[in-house]
Amino acid sequence: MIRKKTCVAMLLAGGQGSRLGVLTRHTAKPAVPFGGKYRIIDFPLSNCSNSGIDTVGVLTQWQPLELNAYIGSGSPWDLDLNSGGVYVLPPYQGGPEAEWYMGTANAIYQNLPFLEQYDPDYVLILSGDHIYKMDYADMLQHHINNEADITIAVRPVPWEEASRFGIMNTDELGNIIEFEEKPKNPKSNKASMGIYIFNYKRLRELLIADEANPNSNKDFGKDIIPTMLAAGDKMVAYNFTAYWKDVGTIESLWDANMDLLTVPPPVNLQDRSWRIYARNIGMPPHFTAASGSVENSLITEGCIIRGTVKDSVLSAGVVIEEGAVVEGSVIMPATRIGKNARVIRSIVSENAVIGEGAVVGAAEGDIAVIGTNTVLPEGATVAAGEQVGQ
Amino acid sequence: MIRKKTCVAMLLAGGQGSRLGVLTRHTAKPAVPFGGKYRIIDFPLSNCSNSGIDTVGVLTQWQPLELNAYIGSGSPWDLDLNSGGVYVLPPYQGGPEAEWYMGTANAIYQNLPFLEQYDPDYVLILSGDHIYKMDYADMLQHHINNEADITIAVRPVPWEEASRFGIMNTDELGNIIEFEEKPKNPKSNKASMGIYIFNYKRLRELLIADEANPNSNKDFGKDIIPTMLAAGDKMVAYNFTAYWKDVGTIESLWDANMDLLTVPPPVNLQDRSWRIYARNIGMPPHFTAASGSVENSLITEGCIIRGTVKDSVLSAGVVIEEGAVVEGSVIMPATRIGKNARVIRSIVSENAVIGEGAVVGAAEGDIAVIGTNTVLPEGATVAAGEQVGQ
Amino acid sequence: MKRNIVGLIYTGERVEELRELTRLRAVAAVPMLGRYRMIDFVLSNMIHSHIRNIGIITQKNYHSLMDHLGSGREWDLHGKRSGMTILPPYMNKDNVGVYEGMLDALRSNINFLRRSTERYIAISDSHVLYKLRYDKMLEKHLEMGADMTLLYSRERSVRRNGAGRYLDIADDGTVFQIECDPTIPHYPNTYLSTFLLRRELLIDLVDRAVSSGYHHFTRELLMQMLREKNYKICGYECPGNVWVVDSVQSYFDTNMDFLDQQNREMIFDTSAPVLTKLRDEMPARYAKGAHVSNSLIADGCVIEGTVENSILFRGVKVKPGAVIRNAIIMQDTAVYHDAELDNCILDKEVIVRDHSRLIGPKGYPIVVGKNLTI
Amino acid sequence: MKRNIVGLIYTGERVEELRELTRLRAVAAVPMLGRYRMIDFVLSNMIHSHIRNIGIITQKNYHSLMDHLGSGREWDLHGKRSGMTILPPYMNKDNVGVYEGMLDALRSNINFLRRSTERYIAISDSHVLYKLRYDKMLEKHLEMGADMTLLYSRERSVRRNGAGRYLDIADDGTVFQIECDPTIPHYPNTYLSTFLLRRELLIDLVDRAVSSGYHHFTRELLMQMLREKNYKICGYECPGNVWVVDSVQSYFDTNMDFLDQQNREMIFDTSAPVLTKLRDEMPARYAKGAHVSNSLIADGCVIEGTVENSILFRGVKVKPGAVIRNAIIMQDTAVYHDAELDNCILDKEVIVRDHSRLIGPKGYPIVVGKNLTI
Repeated sequence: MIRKKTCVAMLLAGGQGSRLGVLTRHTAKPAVPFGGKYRIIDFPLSNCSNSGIDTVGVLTQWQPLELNAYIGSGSPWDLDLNSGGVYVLPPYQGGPEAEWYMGTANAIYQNLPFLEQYDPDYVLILSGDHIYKMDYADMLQHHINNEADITIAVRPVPWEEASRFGIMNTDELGNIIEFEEKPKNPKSNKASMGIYIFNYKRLRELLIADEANPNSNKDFGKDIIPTMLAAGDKMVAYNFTAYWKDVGTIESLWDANMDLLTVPPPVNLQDRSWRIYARNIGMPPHFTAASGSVENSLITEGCIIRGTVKDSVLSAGVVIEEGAVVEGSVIMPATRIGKNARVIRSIVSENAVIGEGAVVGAAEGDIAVIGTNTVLPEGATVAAGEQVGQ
Repeated sequence: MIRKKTCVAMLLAGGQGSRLGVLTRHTAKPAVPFGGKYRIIDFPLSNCSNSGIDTVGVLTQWQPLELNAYIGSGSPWDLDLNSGGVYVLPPYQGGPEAEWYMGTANAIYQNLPFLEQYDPDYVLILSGDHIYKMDYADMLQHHINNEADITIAVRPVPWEEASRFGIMNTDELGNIIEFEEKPKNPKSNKASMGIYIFNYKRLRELLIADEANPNSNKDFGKDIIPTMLAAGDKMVAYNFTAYWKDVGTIESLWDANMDLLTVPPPVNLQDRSWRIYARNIGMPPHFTAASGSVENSLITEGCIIRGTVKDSVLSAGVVIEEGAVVEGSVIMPATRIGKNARVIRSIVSENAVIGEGAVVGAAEGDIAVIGTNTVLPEGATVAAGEQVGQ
Repeated sequence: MKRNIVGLIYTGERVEELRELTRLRAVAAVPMLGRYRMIDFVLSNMIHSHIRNIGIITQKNYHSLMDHLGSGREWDLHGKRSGMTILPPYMNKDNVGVYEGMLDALRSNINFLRRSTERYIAISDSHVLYKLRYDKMLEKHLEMGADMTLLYSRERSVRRNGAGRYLDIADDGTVFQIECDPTIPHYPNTYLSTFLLRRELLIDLVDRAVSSGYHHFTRELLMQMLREKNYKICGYECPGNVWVVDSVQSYFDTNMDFLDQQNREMIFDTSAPVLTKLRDEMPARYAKGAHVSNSLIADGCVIEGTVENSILFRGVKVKPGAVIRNAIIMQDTAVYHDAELDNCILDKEVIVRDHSRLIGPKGYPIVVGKNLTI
Repeated sequence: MKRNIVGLIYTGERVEELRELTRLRAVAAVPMLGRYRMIDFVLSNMIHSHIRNIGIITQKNYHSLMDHLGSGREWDLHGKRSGMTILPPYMNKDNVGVYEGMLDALRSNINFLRRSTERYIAISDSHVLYKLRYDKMLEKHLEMGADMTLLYSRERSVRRNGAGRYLDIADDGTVFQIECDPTIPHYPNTYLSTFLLRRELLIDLVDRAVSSGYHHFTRELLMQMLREKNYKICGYECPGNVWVVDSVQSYFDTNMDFLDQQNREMIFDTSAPVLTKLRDEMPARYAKGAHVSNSLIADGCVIEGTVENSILFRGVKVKPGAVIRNAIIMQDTAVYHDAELDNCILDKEVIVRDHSRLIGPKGYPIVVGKNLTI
């Protein structure tokens, strides 16, 4: 039932993702809703499917239930296969180590037996908190053509911001000759996107050696890549210039949602040759009432709009009651905004209820956040930048 | 995507299953091959599917990779569904407890959030090491008709053996009034099969209370059932008289395989109204050579028989070389028995190689066992009852 | 839990009054309510009644229906053991044929009936829209000790002069009489072309009816059964509202009824969703300056103009200045700048050019066929 | 990795010499080697060449083929985005029609060719059995700078007097000439009705050929291209053995060839298995007293008698005393006590009664049609 695979993808779904605060208290980061009808993981999974990579391991140990149920058999992404498919991979007993994952490299190390099953030539390492469309097959071809040991996807960042990133310094042929984590005086503006293609044999060697090193953080960026540089491995940069957004913080998650409202949007979700697939929950078309008013927004199935929505992104089944005003906000599935409530520059998570006349967020300041299942009482106020949730 | 379910099944896949020795060193017990083209888990999963129970959690923390790959999307059992399906459930962080499973009750306790998703009326608890065909829908109807809090499947065992089992003493209406673990003087011969149907609400209460009890073993048989008896819950026995075999030991696993060779077999695998489904690995029909001889045996796809096979069960892709004799044995997938080797009353696990002229097992004594991937050198001898493996 | 009902959906209705809407498709495949097709409602009812073995009798023009149903995956009917069985006339003849009537179709597919293992069978047409639990209907059937149970509604909106079947039902639920296509219906109970009985009994009835030379189930067989009184035939009142889609006007009205929240809540109960084929569209996008009021809008729409009292299917584009009122606009249709539509039904992939105007008279919505440019 | 080939399988071959075996089924659906159908081999070749968009052109009698393919799940071709597309004549006409030839079929399905996004297309008939990596064939195609590449074999066993197509190929791999159905083939290279080219070029060629009134791809279009010499047409030699199934005898011989281990190892390479529809049968059961020698036995068989030099499909029953020699016995056929079979082919669900004897002459195996009792 298992056949050899040229390339297997390993998606690091991360730990608690504390930078997303209340949004990830009850769910894994990749399961966080995005863009009205997606979850973050739809982007890497759809990219894999569209790139012809049909075997994906999702490494997680934090609140996997929602993610598990969302991925299900993998059919929304055409990943319900007899040969290959998508697997959620938690730590287990009887493997190389029976421990919770410690660091990105350790998570892959603990799942070497999973990779071994497919005897892959290449392993693609992905993160679960990036919004982008990328043809991994093209990156893989680049890797093969360059006979590289590792290929790292990089994108140009503004020079003035380069000192906030992991910067890859390359020679004129695109070989990586230096890697600097948050350099004070960056020599290049090519930032690592955390997307790697490894030759599997070499990766295996590296992980086993790293695991034996007591001083290692067991992290790709901090340990594996420096080791490879020191060892003289062939390391190649793969330039990516299209839209890419890390959504690992409240601010960036909000930004990325707002990006979808610009015309034309920087990431096209309607491109039929590179669809972003999502699990659909089967609700009727949304209804905008006579009292409703919507401008410059994304609204999806099951929503009922009786109030005013502007510059916002609403997920499935959201109800906006009469007199309520939602502006510059992201409202996640099945949440209800009560009568005359005001939600400004906020993220309201799933299944929350904002009481009548409550005020969340403000036109200035940081994004306000309301957590999953939170019931905000009538008339309550949540200030800009404040987080409320269980 | 998740809809309310009347009944959700939770399959306790168990820990290392050390009673199966080398057979479960690299794999979870339910993934152990059985009957030529099945794995143990095919029986409970097929029973669920045939009974119309379409949501199954498989609780495991020991070597889940092979089991995971075998279950895949669940399609062989018609369990690749948008609503429901089969999920492998390991321990995780952020749940009720971030710990390895301790006891059967604790494993279910840690997965209460999984059950919560389906808001079930009933929960069916199953084990991963039984061979049987059972209509759980019938048992559920029995549970509903009796307005029970728990229904326990029981089967009659010979009176003289009753003191080796957990015995349920019932009144004339089938209510369980006493439970004795391995009683010296059994009052009944109704042995628990480890198959329970609980009212979910009551189960939830019991698990939460049991978890808070520091003296509990967190086990259904030792803790939950006695608690229910003490609390006066309505406890009902469901009588099951068809074939049922615990395959938790080498001896019983061998016995159950041999049972398939009796005519007619006690468990009919050809019954089209209650098929036992299995993942098929797609090999050609087996080939029996001119030098081969097969009698009273089950042989499946991909096998090549050049030697003599008698009273044996062979899994897919097994090769029996010329002059080799296999008698009264169970040979698991992709194993090769070398020229002139003799394998008698043995279980040889997956992907093993028995060297030319080697002798495994004997006509008398305990079953000999060869572990997964083991290469037994030419001329080696493995005595009856001996286990060889990595 | 026990799966003891097999479902059978008859999609061979000839509903001439639907005109252009059924020129290229069966009634079962007519698009409804922004993202559905008629068959989705009966199919979803069956799924939520724990029915997992469903036969679908098709006639000519079933390609869009087949395309919609695919492998049955969206309804979890793609299994090996059970699932969806398409029963087209071609399985039995060399060419695409036509069933004379439901009885004809049942006879041709008697093997499907024989091979099924469920004790009961529920049979439904596809031009009627309602929410129903067939398993509850079976409970009542058993409670009544009925041989056959017929589904009916007392709702006045589904009564038609000169068309339909109406039941005379006693206080104890027994059906006395049925009238077919009466000029003015006498009885207050509209039969919803949906019935339930033991599978073996149906096989017997079909065998007998065929030997009597009958073609039509209701008009011939059922009427005779009522006359003979050998069987206990009972009525089961459909809970909630029902709609019959048998003309352009009733199609229009049915859709518009769902701008009412109560009707939506009844049919789109979140615990038992209406399942349909997926398209992986992005959410609907409202541009700056969009005006939408009292309308159902499906995913994939891009709205830059004005939409009132309307239903927009997936992927409809409304350009700036365009005004749509009291209209049903199907999938991927585009309405360009400053065009105006009122009281009309636009089929799939229509293009409405800049400044075009299409204003239908009240009560007679204009229908624009698939793929046209106006 | 890059999926740059779309596959197209033509199942419309008329192979009269297969007689009863193709009376009710396409060649593509003819059962092979104990558990397969002819189409499984070409389909599996495509899957293992990373082809995930496959069109299957069907003719009349395609129901058993459709039933076999189902939703494509067994070949992982059940996806939303890519997968298997059945292209029957009925999609284009009111009734089941017939394609005059491959070119006709290509023209009718030009939309499938246009909608596909892959740069190259590989087209194959279904009556030829071989192991091939189309992606390797494409590599060679690109290396040669060819416009079109034709698959051929030098194997003598596939040469036929008065039938087949044969290629004259230069040392550099260029194809000079093709001969169609020659009385005695001149050229040593048998064309395997399999070719590869740019998808856009194929669309152009089909457009042009249709306007020239052509129906046949090889006999008309390809011959003209070779005459005109405007395109570089190259040959690609099929690695390994090939079989052509075009008569009862070649069907028999092809099956029997797989009693040879080398042939089995070539085609049933475990890293690239031949995928087929599953049946969930239990393993074959050998009773006490069973004698089996030099035979392929599928799952679900129950053998109580003697089987020599034979191929038994799934679910065949051989009762005590029955003797089967040099025979191909298809699915669910039962051979009762003391019956004797030699040199014959029994189709599905045949019943051979106690003491029946059926002995075919060497070289002329007897064929017993589906469902018969003898």
